[in-house]
Amino acid sequence: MFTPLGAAVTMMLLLRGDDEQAQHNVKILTLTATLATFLISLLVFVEFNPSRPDFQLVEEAAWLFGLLYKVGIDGISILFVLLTTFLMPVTVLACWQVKHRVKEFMAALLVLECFMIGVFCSLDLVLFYLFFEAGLIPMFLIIGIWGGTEKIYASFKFFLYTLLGSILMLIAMIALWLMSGTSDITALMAVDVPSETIRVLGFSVIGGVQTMMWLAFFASFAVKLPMWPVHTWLPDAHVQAPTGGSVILAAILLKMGGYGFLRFSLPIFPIASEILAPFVMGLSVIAIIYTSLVALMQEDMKKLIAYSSVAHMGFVTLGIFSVNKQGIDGAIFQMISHGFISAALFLAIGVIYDRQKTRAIADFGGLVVRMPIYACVFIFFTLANVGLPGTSGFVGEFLTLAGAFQVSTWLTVLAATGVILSACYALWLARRVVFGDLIKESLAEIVDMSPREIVVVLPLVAMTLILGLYPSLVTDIIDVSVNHLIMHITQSQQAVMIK
Amino acid sequence: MMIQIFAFYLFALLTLLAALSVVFARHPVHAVLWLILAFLSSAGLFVLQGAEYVAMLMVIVYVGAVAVLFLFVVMMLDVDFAAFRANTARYIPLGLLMAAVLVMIIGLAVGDWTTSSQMAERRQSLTPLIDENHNTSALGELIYTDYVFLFQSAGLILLVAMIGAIVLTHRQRKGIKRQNVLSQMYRDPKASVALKDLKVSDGNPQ
Amino acid sequence: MIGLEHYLVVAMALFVIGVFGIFLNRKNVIVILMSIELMLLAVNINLVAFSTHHGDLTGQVFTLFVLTVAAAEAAIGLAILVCFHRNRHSIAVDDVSLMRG
Amino acid sequence: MMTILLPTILLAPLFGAILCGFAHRVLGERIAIIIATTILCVTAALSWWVFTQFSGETITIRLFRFFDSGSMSADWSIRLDRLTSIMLVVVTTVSSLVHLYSFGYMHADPQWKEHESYRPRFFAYLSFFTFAMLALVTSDNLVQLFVGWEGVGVASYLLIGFYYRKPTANAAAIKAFIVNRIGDFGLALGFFVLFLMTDSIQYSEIFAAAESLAVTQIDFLWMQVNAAELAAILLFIGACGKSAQLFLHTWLPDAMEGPTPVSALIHAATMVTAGVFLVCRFSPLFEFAPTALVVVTVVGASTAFFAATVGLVQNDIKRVIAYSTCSQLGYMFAAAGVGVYQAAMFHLFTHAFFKALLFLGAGSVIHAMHHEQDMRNYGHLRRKIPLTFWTMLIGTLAITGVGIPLTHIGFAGFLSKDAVIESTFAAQSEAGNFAFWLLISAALMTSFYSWRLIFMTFFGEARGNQKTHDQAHESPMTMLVPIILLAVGAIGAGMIWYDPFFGKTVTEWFGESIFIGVGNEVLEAAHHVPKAVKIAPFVAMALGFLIAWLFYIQSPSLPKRLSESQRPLYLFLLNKWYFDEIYDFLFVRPAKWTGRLLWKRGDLYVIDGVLHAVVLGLVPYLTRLSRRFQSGFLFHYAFVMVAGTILLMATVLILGGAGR
Amino acid sequence: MIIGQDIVTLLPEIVLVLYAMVALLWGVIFTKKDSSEDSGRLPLYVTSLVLFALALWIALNPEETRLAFNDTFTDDLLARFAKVTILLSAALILLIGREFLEAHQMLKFEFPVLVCFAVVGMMVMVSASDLMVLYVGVELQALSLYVLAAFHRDNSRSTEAGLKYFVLGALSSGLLLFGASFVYGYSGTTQFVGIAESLTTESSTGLLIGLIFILVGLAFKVSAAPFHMWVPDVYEGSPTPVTALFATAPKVAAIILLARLLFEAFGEALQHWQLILIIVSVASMFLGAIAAIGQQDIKRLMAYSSIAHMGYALMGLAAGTPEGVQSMLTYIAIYVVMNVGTFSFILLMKREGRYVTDIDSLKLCARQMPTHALSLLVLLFSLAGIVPMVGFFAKLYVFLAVIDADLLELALAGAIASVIGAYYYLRIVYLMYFGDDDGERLDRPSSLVGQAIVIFTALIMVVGVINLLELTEMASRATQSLFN
Repeated sequence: MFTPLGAAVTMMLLLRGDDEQAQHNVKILTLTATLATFLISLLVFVEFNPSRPDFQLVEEAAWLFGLLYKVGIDGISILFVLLTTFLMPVTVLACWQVKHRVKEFMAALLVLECFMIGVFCSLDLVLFYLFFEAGLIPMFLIIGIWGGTEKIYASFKFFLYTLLGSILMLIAMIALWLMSGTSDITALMAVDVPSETIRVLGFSVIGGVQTMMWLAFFASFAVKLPMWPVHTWLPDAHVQAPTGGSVILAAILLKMGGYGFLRFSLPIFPIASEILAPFVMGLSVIAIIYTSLVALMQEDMKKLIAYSSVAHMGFVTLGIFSVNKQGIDGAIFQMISHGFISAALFLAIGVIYDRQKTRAIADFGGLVVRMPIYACVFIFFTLANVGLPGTSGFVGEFLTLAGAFQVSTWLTVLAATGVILSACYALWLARRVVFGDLIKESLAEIVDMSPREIVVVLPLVAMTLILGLYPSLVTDIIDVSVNHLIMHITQSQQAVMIK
Repeated sequence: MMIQIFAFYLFALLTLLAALSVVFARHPVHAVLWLILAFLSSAGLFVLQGAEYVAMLMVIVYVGAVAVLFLFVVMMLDVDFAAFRANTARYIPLGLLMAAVLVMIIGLAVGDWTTSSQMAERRQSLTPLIDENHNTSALGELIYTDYVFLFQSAGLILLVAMIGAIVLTHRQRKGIKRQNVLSQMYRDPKASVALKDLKVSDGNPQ
Repeated sequence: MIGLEHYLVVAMALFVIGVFGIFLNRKNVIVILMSIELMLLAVNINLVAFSTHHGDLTGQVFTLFVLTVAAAEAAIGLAILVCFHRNRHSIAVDDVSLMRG
Repeated sequence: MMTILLPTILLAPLFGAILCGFAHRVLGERIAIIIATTILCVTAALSWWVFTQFSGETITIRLFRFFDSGSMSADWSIRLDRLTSIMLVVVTTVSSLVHLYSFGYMHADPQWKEHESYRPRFFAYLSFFTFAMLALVTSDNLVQLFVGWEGVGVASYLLIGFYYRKPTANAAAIKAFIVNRIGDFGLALGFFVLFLMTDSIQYSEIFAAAESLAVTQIDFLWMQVNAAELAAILLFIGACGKSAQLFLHTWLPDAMEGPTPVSALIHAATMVTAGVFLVCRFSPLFEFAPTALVVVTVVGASTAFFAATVGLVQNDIKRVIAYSTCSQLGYMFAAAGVGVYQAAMFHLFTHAFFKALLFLGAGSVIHAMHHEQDMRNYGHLRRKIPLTFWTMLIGTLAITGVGIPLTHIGFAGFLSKDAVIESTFAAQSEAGNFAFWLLISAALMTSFYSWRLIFMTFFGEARGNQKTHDQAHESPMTMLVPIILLAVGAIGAGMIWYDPFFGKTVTEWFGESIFIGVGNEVLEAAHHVPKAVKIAPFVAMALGFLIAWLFYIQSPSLPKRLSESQRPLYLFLLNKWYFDEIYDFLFVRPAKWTGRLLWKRGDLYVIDGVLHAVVLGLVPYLTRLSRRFQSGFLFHYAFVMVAGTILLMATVLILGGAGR
Repeated sequence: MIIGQDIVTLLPEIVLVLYAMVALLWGVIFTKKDSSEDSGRLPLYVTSLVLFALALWIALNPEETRLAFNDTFTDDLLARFAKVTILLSAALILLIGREFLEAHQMLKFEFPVLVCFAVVGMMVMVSASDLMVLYVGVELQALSLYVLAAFHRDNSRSTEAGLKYFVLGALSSGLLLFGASFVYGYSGTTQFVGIAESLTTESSTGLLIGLIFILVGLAFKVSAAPFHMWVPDVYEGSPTPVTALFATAPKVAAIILLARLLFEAFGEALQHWQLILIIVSVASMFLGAIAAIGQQDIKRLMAYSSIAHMGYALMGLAAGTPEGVQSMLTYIAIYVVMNVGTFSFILLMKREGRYVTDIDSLKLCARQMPTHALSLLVLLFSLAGIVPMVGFFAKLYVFLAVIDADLLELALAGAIASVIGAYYYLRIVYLMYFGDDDGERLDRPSSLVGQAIVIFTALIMVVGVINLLELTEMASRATQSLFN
């Protein structure tokens, strides 16, 4: 009903796209396909009933060796699906200027979209893994073929890093599957994974099997998200990826990690999550401060934004593992909002990169003189990135911090310094790029954003504002699901306590 | 009995000595000759155990075919073997070490020799009792009945060996004229000899 | 009394000598081939010894096949060697190895 | 009536901002800014109407849903009480006057090239700021407050950085934003504490729970503290950031890089007073947090003193006024700190008039002097720009607190400042006394530097570029009208509203908007302080005036000699107590240094280094090893095989098949 | 006693042998002696056809286990599964290799005949339930392959490959035989069933040592580390079609033989050989992954790749459970498909009319032949075991079995090795798609069959995800027949 349709549309297009000779047609087709997918997802959204905590619109079919092809959505996943389908047309539009192997590029985008939607919908362990990892291939190609000068290093780093993470998860998934006898995610939530302390290699592991599995899952999601200290692939990947690639990478692919935490780590391993939450939150805080400081010193715009993404994802994990309403709400909100904001920032960088073929901050300055609209957009998203109230960036950060505060004041205080630091690096970036006088010779002839570019950015502006002013739009959808999730976690934690 | 013991030690020592000589021989031709000795003496060992047919086969196949083949190739290739001896000594200690370990391990197996209690029940080919039948005929009976399939397969292996040897070494030399008897015999005069009527005056310059 | 163990020891020694020969004659392929023949011989001694000990002819049948295969192996091995020699004008496999790494 | 009016007041400036900012290409620049200004004027008029008509009953108007996350839920809504109504008036009045003023001031700005459109943007920012400020003062929950709080920060950031070509302006803008952020950091944490303890972000519920907070302990960082104290102090940190109190004050003088109307609006009259407003707004909480109040008093008084000392030696006309703002804000906090929130609000109210007046006057001077801001290049302008001179004089009289002692007649500052000083004395606490003495000395210095400003600018000889002096001219009417209006306010505001703010009707007038704890009698006591105390500010003022007269009229060479003889002190003051340098050394450089360290060492060296060591070091090493192993030698291969066999056997035999 | 039923059971093999002989005779008789033309085109096609037909025949045989020749020869579903795989891969490889053989004047009629014999050997191997049958099958196969490796007899690389293969192969069969002799000696029988019986009562060190020797011999055949040393050299030196054959059919035969031997004969000694298999498979996976990184020759790279893949297949066996065997069967079948596809691509790699195998020649071939490059990409990702290709499911299945057998560490090692291994597959992808724009390009592919097979296998890799073409079902039934 849902993914298959979206995927079918994209796939159908893929085949037709192969026959098209004119690049333009390919682009138009891709755009239509992504728009159609977006419409379909909207229809699904209409049909979706947010007041039910369970999975809806479930499709199920038997698959290989006892696996299921099972897809469906709940309040959390529908958002991510919408985010994906919303951003894809934007990305396609943003990549309008790709000249080189357009067909392949668009095909890769479409395949990627299909996988991404799959990740957010799948209700089967292995199916999830399948989509989760399959996204690597098109992304690898996108970075590798259409990337910058050091694309090879970046793409390999990206691929192998994430592969290593996810393969550990795979092992844990298999173990989990064998242990519980089901690969159905909904059924897995009811499974009580043993959590008695066991000894591994002479260390006693509190939480036992749960902890081990949790760590394996964590390896994958942490790399994907990315968390400190496994974040170093992200700056490289971002810097080298073409604009569209960066957009998808930042806006959607990173969210898979957070989604994974919500979908797997928390509900399936509640005890381990409880035990390891301080650890994750500690890492998150380190990530926030560390990467903010690092971002401060970047000389490449994309790298700076990439590091800032890592910092923002730190808030996400912080929120998720505070396991309370505000924290999780905030984390989800932060992910969604970061989807829009980082996408827009990468688009913005793409705009000037298209013109100047450089991303070094030092090569710019005073753009506002010749590009007022651009400056406006840039400043808007910079401020949104800083978490300015009224933009969506604020809500997420505020909620996560509020959630985290209930768990640990220390961490919150430290994390909140990240908010200050983010202002430092973001504004400093804006100052160096947009403000100042236009003295660089090379910029003398630079032209402002074209109507296409404006059209690309406008929806993002709109979403950022709407979500910032009316966050209930999101929180209403996830409300029931998140409550359900928290209830589930606390119940299973209590059950173990009683034992 | 004494003779048997004596013969065993004689053949065993001869075999081992010959084997060692094969390995250490200065010249490949000598090695081949030592190899023949090893084969022959081990054939003796076989005889001692009542496996006459195998022993005979050993002599015929190994000595008669394999060893000769080796000899043939050694001669044919005409390689300067003197150069081969250089700096092998370096590897002797390592080789010895490994040999020693191998001996230990196999020795472990040999030392652990036990006969399974049910051994007798599991014998597959009891039919021709050694005492009653002659070794050769007993073998023959087995080979052509129970193991006919393997026998045929072994034939196939030989066929493959033959094909292989031919494919690899047989050369169709270009430019060498061979006598093709059949084509000579079937040679059709009409095809090769053309009779032409020559006008009388043609050969004449007139 | 000459028992099974005696034969096994002989076979073992022969086998080890064969293995040893392979290392020792690291340049001369022909001797390596002969070493392999020695190993097969050791196997044959083992088989026959067991066969006699068990009073079971299967071992001897096995020996027959080993003999056959050994002959075929020798033929093919030598054929390849001849080929090799034709191409390289040497049978020293270690002098120049075209493929490594 | 109010239900329509208040949203109008709140949203009209936003509408104006959007219209002016985005539609000016369609409407034309001039029309756009006229519309924005008109809207503001109407808003101001409406605000005055609300101010006068307001009954004192708290009104809450819900607009639409805003925030919903479990128990953390709130609406966009408007809360109108006395505090709000005061702030409404202050904000919209000053804002509308500044809009008007900007017509003239921004008419031909030399920062901009021909045909560059900058005015609509400026007006849009101004209107946007007004909106944010209104949102701040009308909020009825923490989140909305925060939205307004940071919104004004952004508007301030944009306006300070308005001259984007000037690197100093950009730097100042960033500094302002970041220092504000540090304050916001405290504020946000304060909110979290309140939310954690009361499970709500609505004012009404938080205030209701304040009493129980006072008896609750909370684990915060390494310590266990009283929840009310903690929340109050954290909130106060936020207030410090916005109101440029000590340690977080450094941004305010730098913020003078912005156009002068901005300084008047944001950095004198409205935004900086948000901190004071916050403390007053949270009076129910602060009343239960005695320690926090002491902190507020001490910090406020110290700031008043500190800023006054720095103001003594500054040469930039706007910086002098900026430090004076800083100082006056300190007064307000000191008043709030001793529990007389009304006095704080009173001073806030009057200060808005005279400080805006001073700034706009200074702007007029600057405008006349072709954007020359150094007072050493002024002098003898009395005749060139008479109207400006007179209004500035009124402003100075107001700020220095001229009036007839022991009566309620005097310029605005006289009444409110005396109220503050009397309150501190009346508190009869150590902090109060400390504040009292500091404030008195600050009053002296205030008087000195204010008169110094007047003397250096309008009296003496014309210094600096003679040509500039020749061309100096009076400002256009659009600029003068606001100044005059403000001057009227500066004269009368204190006298007119003395009673409701500090006098007899004060308690009824503020109603429930300000909570006075049981046993807080300071307000009452303030009216009954000894006469000496009441006269003291006046004496200080007079003394300041005399010294200034001595220095700058009588013997103008005296200041120079003094500064040379007391060079270290002079430099110490000139460099603002070296706060910037210390911060640079303590925070900025370490941050950059750590950032670089973490990036180069942490990311590139350690994390990637380990990665590379494995991926580019270990694995290729193993690859090379395995390739070397693959020597191509036959005997070698055989050797490996046999060795492998032997090893396998040995393993199996030794481990005895311990596979499982 | 020979009875008809035995013959019937063996009929496919017999038919194949008879056909081979006929082809041989035909070749001898009808080949023009002095013509320089190669004589093998027709036999090649016919052979391929015959192999296909046999595969079909075997596949359609009724599902029952038939024993022949005193239970020394088993024709069960496992054997049939293997035989079909072997026959199909051999047939396909003949087809894709034709052009290469012709280009190098190697397409003699002996080639398909030798392939036939090798296939017969393999078929015997997978059906063997007796040490002697095992030995004979192995040797029949091995001897044919030795010759094939050296088939390009004028090429010193080819002959060197043949020589190396031969010497080491002979050594390995010597070890295997020595082991077999011990097993015979200590159990008194060469039949698997008998061995199993003797193991139920007691196990002696002699049997264990014999087993290890046999394992070593077979590990050599499946090219598992540390008995893999021949593989890279032989793969590189042999003519490419022969390499393709090496990489597929014999591996199937050897590993299925191994499975049968281990479970039918040595099922009781599980804990002994499990350890060996674990060591060997881990060593293979890591060695294959690590050593392949530095390779410049794609054939050599595929050699290491096959070592690694055999590590995974052995991992399945090491689980020691029916699921393990089942996963191994699935894995090996998928492996064969992937390799056939990859090698048919390699056989399309020509530059200026000459066959090349260096990886650098792949530079940007995505421009030259986008469809094929895409297909190869799919195949490579599949080989690397990356979702959503079928190769991933193969690995998944193996991991599943291994983890089920409580060998989590083994699965973990396999997972890590697969990440390392992914690198070199990606390197090829990188060359094809991202590389610099210098150097000469490959020619456009000429062989239709090759192209078709590349694309087809790639399609299988993608489409197979839906249900793995019922492969698991077949594997499961085959496994059941082993464990009956």
